[in-house]
Amino acid sequence: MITLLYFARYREALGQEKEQLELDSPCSLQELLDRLRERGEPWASTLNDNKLLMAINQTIAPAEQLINDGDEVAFFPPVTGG
Amino acid sequence: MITLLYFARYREALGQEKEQLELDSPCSLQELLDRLRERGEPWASTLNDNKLLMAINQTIAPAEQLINDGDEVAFFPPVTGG
Amino acid sequence: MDKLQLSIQTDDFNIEDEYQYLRQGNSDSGAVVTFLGQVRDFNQGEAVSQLELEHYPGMTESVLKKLLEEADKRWAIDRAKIIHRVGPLNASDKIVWVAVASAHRGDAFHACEFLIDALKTQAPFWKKERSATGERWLDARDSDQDKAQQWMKND
Amino acid sequence: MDKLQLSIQTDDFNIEDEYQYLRQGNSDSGAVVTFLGQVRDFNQGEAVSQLELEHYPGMTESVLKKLLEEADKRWAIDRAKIIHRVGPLNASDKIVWVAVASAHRGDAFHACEFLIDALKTQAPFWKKERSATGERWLDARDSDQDKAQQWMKND
Repeated sequence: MITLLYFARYREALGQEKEQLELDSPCSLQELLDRLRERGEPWASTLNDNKLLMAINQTIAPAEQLINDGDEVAFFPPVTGG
Repeated sequence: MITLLYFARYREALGQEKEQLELDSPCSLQELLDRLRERGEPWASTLNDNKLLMAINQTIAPAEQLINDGDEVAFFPPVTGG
Repeated sequence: MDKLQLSIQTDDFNIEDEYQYLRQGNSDSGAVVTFLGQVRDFNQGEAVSQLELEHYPGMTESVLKKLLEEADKRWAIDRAKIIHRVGPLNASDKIVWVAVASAHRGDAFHACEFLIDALKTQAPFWKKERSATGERWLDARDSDQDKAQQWMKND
Repeated sequence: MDKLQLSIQTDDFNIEDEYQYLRQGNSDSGAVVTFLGQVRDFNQGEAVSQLELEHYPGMTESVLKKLLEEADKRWAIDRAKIIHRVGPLNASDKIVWVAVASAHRGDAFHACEFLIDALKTQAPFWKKERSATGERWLDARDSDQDKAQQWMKND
Protein backbone atom coordinates (compact mmCIF):
# COMPACT_ATOMS: atom_id res chain seq x y z
CA MET A 1 0.00 0.00 0.00
CA ILE A 2 1.33 3.44 -0.91
CA THR A 3 -0.08 6.89 -0.17
CA LEU A 4 -0.57 9.43 -2.97
CA LEU A 5 -0.75 13.17 -2.23
CA TYR A 6 -1.85 15.93 -4.63
CA PHE A 7 -1.19 19.61 -4.05
CA ALA A 8 -2.35 23.02 -5.26
CA ARG A 9 -3.92 23.03 -8.74
CA TYR A 10 -3.66 19.24 -9.05
CA ARG A 11 -5.51 18.76 -5.76
CA GLU A 12 -8.26 21.07 -6.95
CA ALA A 13 -8.51 19.57 -10.45
CA LEU A 14 -8.59 15.99 -9.12
CA GLY A 15 -10.98 16.85 -6.32
CA GLN A 16 -8.88 15.03 -3.75
CA GLU A 17 -5.75 15.58 -1.74
CA LYS A 18 -4.93 12.00 -0.80
CA GLU A 19 -5.57 8.42 -1.80
CA GLN A 20 -4.16 5.00 -1.05
CA LEU A 21 -3.16 2.51 -3.68
CA GLU A 22 -2.14 -1.14 -3.66
CA LEU A 23 1.11 -1.80 -5.55
CA ASP A 24 1.28 -5.27 -7.17
CA SER A 25 5.01 -5.04 -7.65
CA PRO A 26 7.72 -2.40 -7.35
CA CYS A 27 7.20 0.22 -10.01
CA SER A 28 8.80 3.49 -11.02
CA LEU A 29 7.27 6.94 -10.62
CA GLN A 30 6.85 7.05 -14.40
CA GLU A 31 4.92 3.77 -14.39
CA LEU A 32 2.69 5.01 -11.57
CA LEU A 33 2.08 8.26 -13.42
CA ASP A 34 1.14 6.38 -16.61
CA ARG A 35 -1.27 4.19 -14.64
CA LEU A 36 -2.97 7.24 -13.10
CA ARG A 37 -3.32 8.93 -16.51
CA GLU A 38 -4.99 5.81 -17.88
CA ARG A 39 -7.87 6.48 -15.50
CA GLY A 40 -9.14 9.07 -18.00
CA GLU A 41 -10.28 12.57 -17.05
CA PRO A 42 -9.51 14.54 -14.96
CA TRP A 43 -6.34 12.46 -14.42
CA ALA A 44 -5.23 12.29 -18.01
CA SER A 45 -5.04 16.04 -18.60
CA THR A 46 -4.19 17.16 -15.04
CA LEU A 47 -1.14 14.92 -14.76
CA ASN A 48 -0.12 15.60 -18.36
CA ASP A 49 1.99 18.58 -17.34
CA ASN A 50 5.64 18.76 -18.33
CA LYS A 51 6.32 20.87 -15.25
CA LEU A 52 4.89 18.27 -12.87
CA LEU A 53 7.11 17.47 -9.90
CA MET A 54 7.13 14.20 -7.96
CA ALA A 55 8.44 13.38 -4.51
CA ILE A 56 8.96 10.09 -2.72
CA ASN A 57 8.87 10.30 1.07
CA GLN A 58 9.07 14.09 0.94
CA THR A 59 12.12 14.29 -1.33
CA ILE A 60 11.92 15.32 -5.00
CA ALA A 61 12.59 12.25 -7.12
CA PRO A 62 13.25 11.57 -10.83
CA ALA A 63 10.67 9.67 -12.95
CA GLU A 64 12.76 6.52 -13.05
CA GLN A 65 13.01 6.16 -9.26
CA LEU A 66 11.37 3.01 -7.86
CA ILE A 67 8.52 3.20 -5.37
CA ASN A 68 8.45 0.78 -2.48
CA ASP A 69 5.56 -0.46 -0.42
CA GLY A 70 4.68 2.02 2.33
CA ASP A 71 6.09 5.01 0.46
CA GLU A 72 4.44 8.42 0.39
CA VAL A 73 4.32 9.73 -3.19
CA ALA A 74 3.41 13.35 -3.93
CA PHE A 75 2.51 15.14 -7.17
CA PHE A 76 2.68 18.90 -7.40
CA PRO A 77 3.28 21.84 -9.76
CA PRO A 78 6.39 24.08 -9.52
CA VAL A 79 6.55 25.80 -6.14
CA THR A 80 5.65 29.48 -5.72
CA GLY A 81 6.34 30.29 -2.07
CA GLY A 82 8.40 33.02 -0.47
CA MET B 1 36.55 84.48 10.11
CA ILE B 2 36.40 80.71 9.66
CA THR B 3 35.22 78.00 12.05
CA LEU B 4 37.41 74.99 12.79
CA LEU B 5 35.93 71.74 14.10
CA TYR B 6 37.80 68.74 15.53
CA PHE B 7 36.28 65.31 15.99
CA ALA B 8 36.92 62.06 17.84
CA ARG B 9 40.56 61.43 18.80
CA TYR B 10 41.65 64.85 17.48
CA ARG B 11 39.03 66.60 19.60
CA GLU B 12 40.26 64.76 22.68
CA ALA B 13 43.96 65.25 21.95
CA LEU B 14 43.54 68.97 21.26
CA GLY B 15 41.18 69.46 24.19
CA GLN B 16 38.71 71.40 22.09
CA GLU B 17 35.99 70.73 19.57
CA LYS B 18 35.73 74.15 17.97
CA GLU B 19 37.61 77.36 17.43
CA GLN B 20 37.37 80.44 15.27
CA LEU B 21 40.20 81.84 13.24
CA GLU B 22 40.79 85.02 11.27
CA LEU B 23 42.02 84.40 7.72
CA ASP B 24 44.29 87.18 6.39
CA SER B 25 43.89 85.98 2.82
CA PRO B 26 42.41 82.99 1.03
CA CYS B 27 44.48 79.93 1.82
CA SER B 28 44.33 76.21 1.03
CA LEU B 29 43.51 73.45 3.49
CA GLN B 30 47.17 72.40 3.33
CA GLU B 31 48.33 75.89 4.26
CA LEU B 32 45.86 76.02 7.15
CA LEU B 33 47.03 72.62 8.33
CA ASP B 34 50.68 73.74 8.24
CA ARG B 35 49.81 76.84 10.22
CA LEU B 36 48.05 74.80 12.90
CA ARG B 37 50.99 72.36 13.15
CA GLU B 38 53.34 75.27 13.69
CA ARG B 39 51.59 75.98 16.98
CA GLY B 40 53.64 73.13 18.50
CA GLU B 41 52.20 70.40 20.70
CA PRO B 42 49.60 68.94 20.84
CA TRP B 43 48.86 70.32 17.35
CA ALA B 44 52.06 69.23 15.69
CA SER B 45 51.73 65.54 16.44
CA THR B 46 47.92 65.26 16.50
CA LEU B 47 47.51 66.75 13.04
CA ASN B 48 50.55 64.90 11.70
CA ASP B 49 48.46 61.92 10.66
CA ASN B 50 48.55 60.66 7.09
CA LYS B 51 45.00 59.36 7.49
CA LEU B 52 43.62 62.78 8.50
CA LEU B 53 40.52 63.84 6.63
CA MET B 54 39.40 67.42 6.00
CA ALA B 55 36.03 68.84 5.09
CA ILE B 56 34.96 72.29 3.96
CA ASN B 57 31.34 73.12 4.70
CA GLN B 58 30.57 69.50 5.51
CA THR B 59 32.02 68.04 2.34
CA ILE B 60 35.29 66.10 2.23
CA ALA B 61 37.86 68.25 0.40
CA PRO B 62 41.40 67.73 -0.96
CA ALA B 63 44.38 69.49 0.63
CA GLU B 64 44.72 71.95 -2.25
CA GLN B 65 41.16 73.26 -1.97
CA LEU B 66 40.90 76.95 -1.05
CA ILE B 67 39.12 78.09 2.09
CA ASN B 68 36.90 81.17 1.91
CA ASP B 69 35.86 83.55 4.65
CA GLY B 70 32.88 82.16 6.58
CA ASP B 71 33.70 78.54 5.77
CA GLU B 72 33.37 75.70 8.26
CA VAL B 73 36.49 73.54 8.19
CA ALA B 74 36.58 70.16 9.94
CA PHE B 75 39.45 67.80 10.78
CA PHE B 76 38.79 64.18 11.61
CA PRO B 77 40.24 60.67 11.48
CA PRO B 78 38.83 57.94 9.18
CA VAL B 79 35.21 57.22 10.03
CA THR B 80 34.18 54.09 11.96
CA GLY B 81 30.38 54.17 12.08
CA GLY B 82 27.79 51.58 11.12
CA MET C 1 18.59 27.88 21.80
CA ASP C 2 18.96 26.27 18.41
CA LYS C 3 21.33 28.05 16.08
CA LEU C 4 19.13 27.30 13.05
CA GLN C 5 15.41 27.77 13.45
CA LEU C 6 12.31 27.58 11.32
CA SER C 7 8.61 28.07 11.79
CA ILE C 8 5.64 27.43 9.50
CA GLN C 9 2.69 29.29 10.94
CA THR C 10 -0.66 30.86 10.13
CA ASP C 11 -0.24 33.72 12.61
CA ASP C 12 1.51 37.02 12.01
CA PHE C 13 4.75 37.65 13.88
CA ASN C 14 6.48 40.65 15.41
CA ILE C 15 9.83 41.45 13.83
CA GLU C 16 11.19 43.21 16.92
CA ASP C 17 10.40 40.14 19.05
CA GLU C 18 12.02 37.87 16.49
CA TYR C 19 15.08 40.09 16.41
CA GLN C 20 15.37 40.00 20.21
CA TYR C 21 15.17 36.22 20.04
CA LEU C 22 17.90 36.08 17.38
CA ARG C 23 20.38 38.06 19.42
CA GLN C 24 19.57 36.53 22.81
CA GLY C 25 22.79 35.17 24.19
CA ASN C 26 24.44 36.07 20.93
CA SER C 27 26.49 39.23 21.33
CA ASP C 28 29.15 37.96 18.90
CA SER C 29 27.13 38.90 15.84
CA GLY C 30 27.68 42.44 14.72
CA ALA C 31 25.41 42.05 11.69
CA VAL C 32 21.86 40.86 11.16
CA VAL C 33 20.49 40.80 7.61
CA THR C 34 16.84 40.03 7.02
CA PHE C 35 14.59 39.53 4.04
CA LEU C 36 10.86 40.07 4.36
CA GLY C 37 8.43 39.06 1.64
CA GLN C 38 5.00 40.60 1.81
CA VAL C 39 1.77 40.26 -0.16
CA ARG C 40 1.78 42.70 -3.05
CA ASP C 41 -1.37 44.52 -3.96
CA PHE C 42 -1.93 42.46 -7.10
CA ASN C 43 -5.39 43.82 -7.82
CA GLN C 44 -5.07 47.56 -7.69
CA GLY C 45 -8.45 49.11 -8.10
CA GLU C 46 -10.34 46.00 -7.09
CA ALA C 47 -11.96 45.94 -3.71
CA VAL C 48 -10.93 42.51 -2.47
CA SER C 49 -7.68 40.67 -2.88
CA GLN C 50 -6.44 37.76 -0.86
CA LEU C 51 -3.68 35.22 -1.09
CA GLU C 52 -3.99 31.59 -0.05
CA LEU C 53 -0.77 29.80 0.88
CA GLU C 54 -0.76 26.00 0.65
CA HIS C 55 2.19 23.81 1.59
CA TYR C 56 3.30 20.20 1.98
CA PRO C 57 3.60 19.68 5.74
CA GLY C 58 6.66 17.66 6.62
CA MET C 59 8.45 18.15 3.32
CA THR C 60 8.43 21.92 3.84
CA GLU C 61 10.19 21.65 7.16
CA SER C 62 12.70 19.13 5.85
CA VAL C 63 13.59 21.26 2.80
CA LEU C 64 14.00 24.44 4.87
CA LYS C 65 16.10 22.61 7.44
CA LYS C 66 18.43 21.38 4.68
CA LEU C 67 18.73 24.89 3.23
CA LEU C 68 19.60 26.34 6.65
CA GLU C 69 22.23 23.65 7.13
CA GLU C 70 23.69 24.33 3.69
CA ALA C 71 23.86 28.08 4.42
CA ASP C 72 25.55 27.27 7.71
CA LYS C 73 28.19 25.22 5.90
CA ARG C 74 28.88 27.86 3.25
CA TRP C 75 29.00 30.98 5.41
CA ALA C 76 29.96 32.03 8.94
CA ILE C 77 26.59 32.15 10.67
CA ASP C 78 25.83 32.65 14.35
CA ARG C 79 22.03 32.33 14.06
CA ALA C 80 19.53 31.94 11.25
CA LYS C 81 15.76 31.73 11.20
CA ILE C 82 13.08 31.27 8.56
CA ILE C 83 9.41 32.01 9.25
CA HIS C 84 6.88 31.22 6.52
CA ARG C 85 3.17 31.79 6.86
CA VAL C 86 0.46 29.56 5.39
CA GLY C 87 -3.30 29.93 5.01
CA PRO C 88 -5.22 33.04 3.93
CA LEU C 89 -3.29 36.33 3.73
CA ASN C 90 -4.32 39.86 2.80
CA ALA C 91 -2.58 42.65 0.87
CA SER C 92 0.56 43.86 2.71
CA ASP C 93 0.57 40.88 5.09
CA LYS C 94 3.95 39.35 5.82
CA ILE C 95 4.54 36.05 4.01
CA VAL C 96 8.12 35.08 4.74
CA TRP C 97 10.98 36.31 6.90
CA VAL C 98 14.57 35.13 6.59
CA ALA C 99 17.11 36.38 9.12
CA VAL C 100 20.83 35.70 9.40
CA ALA C 101 23.10 36.91 12.20
CA SER C 102 26.84 36.85 11.67
CA ALA C 103 30.07 38.48 12.79
CA HIS C 104 30.63 39.39 9.11
CA ARG C 105 28.06 41.40 7.20
CA GLY C 106 29.09 39.99 3.81
CA ASP C 107 28.31 36.48 5.06
CA ALA C 108 24.98 37.63 6.49
CA PHE C 109 23.99 39.22 3.15
CA HIS C 110 25.03 36.21 1.08
CA ALA C 111 23.44 33.61 3.33
CA CYS C 112 20.18 35.55 3.56
CA GLU C 113 19.92 36.01 -0.22
CA PHE C 114 20.83 32.36 -0.84
CA LEU C 115 18.13 31.20 1.59
CA ILE C 116 15.30 33.20 0.03
CA ASP C 117 16.40 32.34 -3.53
CA ALA C 118 16.57 28.63 -2.69
CA LEU C 119 13.32 28.71 -0.70
CA LYS C 120 11.48 30.19 -3.67
CA THR C 121 12.44 27.33 -5.97
CA GLN C 122 12.71 24.38 -3.59
CA ALA C 123 10.29 24.69 -0.67
CA PRO C 124 6.84 23.20 -1.39
CA PHE C 125 4.60 26.23 -1.03
CA TRP C 126 1.95 27.30 -3.53
CA LYS C 127 0.17 30.64 -3.80
CA LYS C 128 -3.37 31.22 -5.00
CA GLU C 129 -4.67 34.73 -5.61
CA ARG C 130 -8.31 35.56 -4.92
CA SER C 131 -10.03 38.74 -6.04
CA ALA C 132 -13.50 39.93 -6.97
CA THR C 133 -12.94 38.56 -10.48
CA GLY C 134 -12.04 35.05 -9.40
CA GLU C 135 -9.05 33.05 -8.27
CA ARG C 136 -5.91 31.65 -9.88
CA TRP C 137 -2.82 29.68 -8.91
CA LEU C 138 0.37 31.67 -9.43
CA ASP C 139 2.86 30.40 -11.98
CA ALA C 140 6.49 29.85 -11.03
CA ARG C 141 8.78 32.51 -12.46
CA ASP C 142 11.79 31.80 -14.63
CA SER C 143 13.66 34.65 -12.94
CA ASP C 144 13.44 32.74 -9.66
CA GLN C 145 14.93 29.65 -11.30
CA ASP C 146 17.75 31.78 -12.74
CA LYS C 147 18.55 33.29 -9.33
CA ALA C 148 18.64 29.85 -7.71
CA GLN C 149 20.95 28.55 -10.46
CA GLN C 150 23.46 31.30 -9.73
CA TRP C 151 24.14 29.89 -6.26
CA MET C 152 25.04 26.51 -7.74
CA LYS C 153 27.51 28.05 -10.18
CA ASN C 154 29.18 29.76 -7.22
CA ASP C 155 29.90 26.44 -5.53
CA MET D 1 5.56 60.17 3.43
CA ASP D 2 9.07 60.69 2.12
CA LYS D 3 10.37 57.86 0.02
CA LEU D 4 13.90 58.24 1.44
CA GLN D 5 14.21 58.74 5.16
CA LEU D 6 16.96 59.03 7.74
CA SER D 7 17.21 59.51 11.45
CA ILE D 8 20.18 60.17 13.73
CA GLN D 9 19.04 59.47 17.26
CA THR D 10 20.18 58.54 20.76
CA ASP D 11 17.09 56.45 21.51
CA ASP D 12 16.54 52.81 20.66
CA PHE D 13 13.91 51.99 18.04
CA ASN D 14 11.42 49.20 17.45
CA ILE D 15 12.01 47.28 14.23
CA GLU D 16 8.39 46.15 13.90
CA ASP D 17 7.21 49.79 14.15
CA GLU D 18 9.79 50.86 11.58
CA TYR D 19 8.70 48.08 9.26
CA GLN D 20 5.05 49.13 9.54
CA TYR D 21 6.10 52.66 8.68
CA LEU D 22 8.07 51.46 5.64
CA ARG D 23 5.15 49.61 4.13
CA GLN D 24 2.45 52.14 5.02
CA GLY D 25 0.72 53.07 1.78
CA ASN D 26 3.27 50.95 -0.03
CA SER D 27 1.74 47.65 -1.06
CA ASP D 28 3.77 47.59 -4.30
CA SER D 29 6.90 46.35 -2.58
CA GLY D 30 7.04 42.59 -2.32
CA ALA D 31 10.50 42.65 -0.74
CA VAL D 32 12.07 44.40 2.24
CA VAL D 33 15.76 43.80 2.98
CA THR D 34 17.27 45.17 6.16
CA PHE D 35 20.70 45.33 7.71
CA LEU D 36 21.09 45.76 11.42
CA GLY D 37 24.43 46.51 13.04
CA GLN D 38 24.68 45.89 16.75
CA VAL D 39 27.33 46.40 19.42
CA ARG D 40 29.49 43.31 19.63
CA ASP D 41 30.62 42.06 22.99
CA PHE D 42 34.16 43.25 22.47
CA ASN D 43 35.27 42.54 26.03
CA GLN D 44 34.26 39.02 26.75
CA GLY D 45 35.00 38.24 30.32
CA GLU D 46 35.16 41.85 31.41
CA ALA D 47 32.32 43.18 33.46
CA VAL D 48 31.72 46.51 31.75
CA SER D 49 31.81 47.39 28.09
CA GLN D 50 30.31 50.38 26.42
CA LEU D 51 30.50 52.08 23.07
CA GLU D 52 30.40 55.83 22.55
CA LEU D 53 29.21 57.03 19.13
CA GLU D 54 30.30 60.52 18.06
CA HIS D 55 29.26 62.16 14.80
CA TYR D 56 29.46 65.40 12.83
CA PRO D 57 25.92 66.83 12.96
CA GLY D 58 24.89 68.30 9.64
CA MET D 59 27.51 66.52 7.57
CA THR D 60 26.20 63.14 8.72
CA GLU D 61 22.71 63.90 7.47
CA SER D 62 23.96 65.34 4.20
CA VAL D 63 26.21 62.32 3.47
CA LEU D 64 23.44 59.82 4.27
CA LYS D 65 20.93 61.75 2.17
CA LYS D 66 23.31 61.62 -0.80
CA LEU D 67 23.85 57.89 -0.36
CA LEU D 68 20.09 57.27 -0.26
CA GLU D 69 19.67 59.33 -3.42
CA GLU D 70 22.45 57.42 -5.14
CA ALA D 71 20.89 54.08 -4.18
CA ASP D 72 17.56 55.34 -5.49
CA LYS D 73 19.18 56.17 -8.84
CA ARG D 74 20.96 52.84 -9.19
CA TRP D 75 18.17 50.48 -8.11
CA ALA D 76 14.37 50.26 -8.20
CA ILE D 77 13.45 51.38 -4.69
CA ASP D 78 9.99 52.08 -3.26
CA ARG D 79 11.18 53.15 0.21
CA ALA D 80 14.47 53.31 2.04
CA LYS D 81 15.40 54.34 5.55
CA ILE D 82 18.59 54.65 7.57
CA ILE D 83 18.57 54.95 11.36
CA HIS D 84 21.89 55.52 13.13
CA ARG D 85 22.24 55.91 16.86
CA VAL D 86 24.72 58.21 18.60
CA GLY D 87 25.82 58.60 22.21
CA PRO D 88 26.56 55.83 24.71
CA LEU D 89 25.58 52.26 23.75
CA ASN D 90 25.91 48.94 25.55
CA ALA D 91 26.72 45.41 24.37
CA SER D 92 24.02 44.08 21.99
CA ASP D 93 22.45 47.51 21.53
CA LYS D 94 21.36 48.38 18.02
CA ILE D 95 23.70 50.84 16.28
CA VAL D 96 22.44 51.15 12.73
CA TRP D 97 19.49 49.94 10.68
CA VAL D 98 19.28 50.15 6.90
CA ALA D 99 16.03 49.10 5.22
CA VAL D 100 15.11 49.00 1.55
CA ALA D 101 11.67 48.12 0.15
CA SER D 102 11.38 47.18 -3.51
CA ALA D 103 9.25 45.23 -5.96
CA HIS D 104 12.42 43.27 -6.80
CA ARG D 105 14.34 41.44 -4.10
CA GLY D 106 17.65 41.61 -5.99
CA ASP D 107 17.42 45.39 -6.01
CA ALA D 108 16.53 45.46 -2.32
CA PHE D 109 19.57 43.28 -1.46
CA HIS D 110 21.99 45.30 -3.58
CA ALA D 111 20.76 48.72 -2.43
CA CYS D 112 20.84 47.69 1.23
CA GLU D 113 24.37 46.28 1.01
CA PHE D 114 25.58 49.31 -0.93
CA LEU D 115 24.12 51.67 1.69
CA ILE D 116 25.77 50.00 4.67
CA ASP D 117 29.11 49.59 2.84
CA ALA D 118 29.10 53.26 1.81
CA LEU D 119 27.91 54.46 5.21
CA LYS D 120 30.79 52.66 6.92
CA THR D 121 33.41 54.49 4.87
CA GLN D 122 31.76 57.85 4.19
CA ALA D 123 29.43 58.89 7.01
CA PRO D 124 31.22 60.88 9.76
CA PHE D 125 30.67 58.63 12.78
CA TRP D 126 33.39 57.55 15.20
CA LYS D 127 33.28 54.76 17.76
CA LYS D 128 35.04 54.68 21.10
CA GLU D 129 35.12 51.52 23.21
CA ARG D 130 35.07 51.72 26.98
CA SER D 131 35.78 48.85 29.32
CA ALA D 132 37.14 48.25 32.78
CA THR D 133 40.68 48.45 31.36
CA GLY D 134 40.24 51.82 29.70
CA GLU D 135 38.97 53.34 26.50
CA ARG D 136 40.14 53.51 22.90
CA TRP D 137 38.98 54.91 19.57
CA LEU D 138 38.34 52.21 17.00
CA ASP D 139 40.51 52.14 13.88
CA ALA D 140 38.94 52.11 10.44
CA ARG D 141 39.20 48.70 8.77
CA ASP D 142 40.79 48.12 5.38
CA SER D 143 38.13 45.49 4.63
CA ASP D 144 35.48 48.21 4.83
CA GLN D 145 37.41 50.32 2.32
CA ASP D 146 37.68 47.31 0.00
CA LYS D 147 33.94 46.64 0.17
CA ALA D 148 33.14 50.28 -0.59
CA GLN D 149 35.55 50.23 -3.56
CA GLN D 150 33.68 47.29 -5.09
CA TRP D 151 30.57 49.43 -5.58
CA MET D 152 32.54 52.00 -7.59
CA LYS D 153 33.95 49.33 -9.90
CA ASN D 154 30.41 48.21 -10.59
CA ASP D 155 29.41 51.62 -11.88
